[in-house]
Amino acid sequence: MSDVRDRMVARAAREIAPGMVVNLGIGLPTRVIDHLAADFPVCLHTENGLSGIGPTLPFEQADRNLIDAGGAYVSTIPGSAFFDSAVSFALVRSGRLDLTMLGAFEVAQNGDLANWKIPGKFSPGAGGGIELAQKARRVVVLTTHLDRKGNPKLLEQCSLPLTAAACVNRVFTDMAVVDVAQGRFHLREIAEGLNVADVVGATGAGLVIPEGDLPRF
Amino acid sequence: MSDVRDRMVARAAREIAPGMVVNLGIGLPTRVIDHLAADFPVCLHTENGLSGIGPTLPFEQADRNLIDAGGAYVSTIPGSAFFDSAVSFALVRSGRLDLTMLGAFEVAQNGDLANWKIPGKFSPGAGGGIELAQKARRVVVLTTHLDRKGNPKLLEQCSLPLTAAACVNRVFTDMAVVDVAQGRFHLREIAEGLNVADVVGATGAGLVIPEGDLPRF
Amino acid sequence: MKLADKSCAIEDAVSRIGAGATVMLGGFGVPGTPFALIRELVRQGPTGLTIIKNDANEKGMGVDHLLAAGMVEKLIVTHIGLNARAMAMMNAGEIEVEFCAQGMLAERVRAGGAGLMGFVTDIGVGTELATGKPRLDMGGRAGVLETALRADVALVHAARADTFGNLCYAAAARNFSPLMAMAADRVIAEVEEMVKPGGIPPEEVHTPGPFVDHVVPLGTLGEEYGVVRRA
Amino acid sequence: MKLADKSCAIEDAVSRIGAGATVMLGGFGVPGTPFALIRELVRQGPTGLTIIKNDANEKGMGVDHLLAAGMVEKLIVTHIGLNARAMAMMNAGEIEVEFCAQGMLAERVRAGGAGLMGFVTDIGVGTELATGKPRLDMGGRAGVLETALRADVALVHAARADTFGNLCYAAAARNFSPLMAMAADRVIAEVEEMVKPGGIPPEEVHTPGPFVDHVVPLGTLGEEYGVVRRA
Repeated sequence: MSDVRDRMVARAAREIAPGMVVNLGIGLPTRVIDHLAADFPVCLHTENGLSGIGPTLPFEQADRNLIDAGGAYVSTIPGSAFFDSAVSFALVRSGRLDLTMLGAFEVAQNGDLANWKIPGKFSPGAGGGIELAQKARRVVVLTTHLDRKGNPKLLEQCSLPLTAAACVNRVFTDMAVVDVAQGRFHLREIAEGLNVADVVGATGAGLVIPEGDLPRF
Repeated sequence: MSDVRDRMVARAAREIAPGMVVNLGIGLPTRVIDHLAADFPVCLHTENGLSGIGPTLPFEQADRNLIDAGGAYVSTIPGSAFFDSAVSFALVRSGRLDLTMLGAFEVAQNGDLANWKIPGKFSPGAGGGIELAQKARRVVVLTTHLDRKGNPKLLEQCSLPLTAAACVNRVFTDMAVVDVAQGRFHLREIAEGLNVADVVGATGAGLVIPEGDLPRF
Repeated sequence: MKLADKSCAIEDAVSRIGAGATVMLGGFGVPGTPFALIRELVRQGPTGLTIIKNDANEKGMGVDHLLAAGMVEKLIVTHIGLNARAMAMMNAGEIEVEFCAQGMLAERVRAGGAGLMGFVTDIGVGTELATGKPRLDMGGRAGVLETALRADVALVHAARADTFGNLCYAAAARNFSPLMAMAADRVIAEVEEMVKPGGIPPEEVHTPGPFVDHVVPLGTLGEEYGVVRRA
Repeated sequence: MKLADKSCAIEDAVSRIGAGATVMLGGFGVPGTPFALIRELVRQGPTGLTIIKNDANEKGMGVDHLLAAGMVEKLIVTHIGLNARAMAMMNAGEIEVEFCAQGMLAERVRAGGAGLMGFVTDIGVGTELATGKPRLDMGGRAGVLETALRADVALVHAARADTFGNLCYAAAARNFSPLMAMAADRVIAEVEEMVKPGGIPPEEVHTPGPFVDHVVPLGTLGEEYGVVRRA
């Protein structure tokens, strides 16, 4: 992982307050786990039926029955619990999930999220993402600021089918930390080595820029 | 218990086929358990969350956490399972309960059952009886043929609020075994010492009488 | 990563329950009724409560103390026949009572705990139990719409818990508790035996810790928890 | 009283599945997928099946064998991205695929297992997932009506069972299995370890025996059950 992506993931990890119940989506979000200290109180949840995820295991040490929703072999910690898929999503929908971190194809300035379907190209099904995005108390997105073709992912409006409407609270990218509030993107922090103009130029929607120096990550 | 009631309960016990899952309601139905042999394969269910009820226990041997839905202290047998109230009624409503035996205030010739409420006199709530009556694959009633005032309980129509409509398949009384089919009561068996006219006179609806001798119990 | 410690003194846990609160109580008769939490609730005395429970216990036990103290405005229950005070207060119009079929109460609480708005069932169709409920037919079958129930606080009794709030219930004391422990904004568990995280095998947990807010260790159990000797 | 013995040979159990049947399959990826029952189903070969499962497994595993054998008419799933054959057959119109949000699939199966007709949820409202579903607002909140799912047969994999059909699942292999084991007219469990009744403590049962029709003991587990080594 590039240095700036690692800093972005480390910065995202600081989003987690002690005692939270957190679901980390497949991809970049899962890397957040590497930045959580052994004595930090947090309960990681996975949709396939586990609270209290422990460190990922190499194949040699893996338990064939112990995976996360992304198929990675994980472990338990003291106090873990297994449950069925109905209980797992009951937890998500009833407000017990304090925070989820998700990937994104597109995020709109009103908080709309698209991350599951590209009509005609990619439609493998939504899995558990819909309910995570719609029902976690706080939804943050971890993504590159630009897609592989260099187009902005932060947009005035999503062009792809929505995962959930008006759900995203904050976006962590390899360029910036951006909040979603009152229908606008608000720049909060910038990656080391970039300036505001770089972020503005890479963002496909208006960006509210606060006065004064911005924190760096 | 009078001799004839004991014979009625013993007769009702023969209604249980090997391998059935059965719920025995409070009162007379619970006594059926005394007529089931130790090696007879049957799984007794109670609404408060147990499959595989074992014999009732005296207070001295009771487990404070192990009661049936009527509050009696019961025991487990090898293969018993505990579950929550939602699972318990999932079992009832989804067709896994082969048979329930219930008490009755009134049974109508179309199978309507009233056994939970006497407006203005007795309305403590329906508990689990509604779903047992409506959803068990087979519903049989155990009751005295006449109420305490000597009035028939088997009627053309129920006068009391229904527990469930058109649900009763068979009625065991201290006078007879009566089937409910095609909107009529059908006399099947008679208690020892009675004749057909006794049963007809104690029944508040027409009774289809088969030709020939009737079995006795 | 480790898991948070949610152990809490009974006074502090119960102090979160204000006047007018909706409170779910686990238990079916004696097994599972959180008698100690109820006694503390009576001591603190918030009024105007809506109580959701299978039953109203018996005289001198559990819910009966709340009724005697005049703290209850409404009961949502399946059966109150064993509590003469509850029956009398209902008949005198001193409390409101909403009766549910038992499995419907379980499902309404579970629906609340599962973040659903309601469900469609044929239970009660054709009887007075369906009166006043929106009729909703599906696939040619007659049904009614039942609404989800949630509460401000759920009080449950567990046989065993770890400090993170993973709960195990004994025998038939489970009943409504796992459902209620999903369906309240704040969940308080009183616990006979407290263990450290790891003390309960993860496959044997009945209520996962993330649903639980406060875990209150019990000392010696009071008389109410014991076997009831009836005539 | 004793409890019935439901142990059964795999050929006999699976022979109950006819052409055109709706079949639920437990499992989320590898854990919980009943690979042996699926192989026997492929051997017996009924066609026109509707398969309800979280996913379509991966190439050469589980559901993929059913697809390769041309036995599947429709999939009801949450995600098939790991099975290129399923994606290709869907895109070519060779199978019909109905996608559900994962928790919605769980709830639809559970509703079927709980004898409910459907439920009301706000999940998907405001997105294309709500398209075509009846809109149903409750208490001023926008919702949609989701229908219950049931199957002719459910196939599940359990770590341990007794001969009466009480089941325990290992770790994350539980997932959809307890829900599906309530939602089918016939439930068949393949089992790693068979014990006598009494071999599983009654508080530790995950699926109670009354829901299960046939218990099939497994011999040595095939390769499919093992750890998958990905790049």
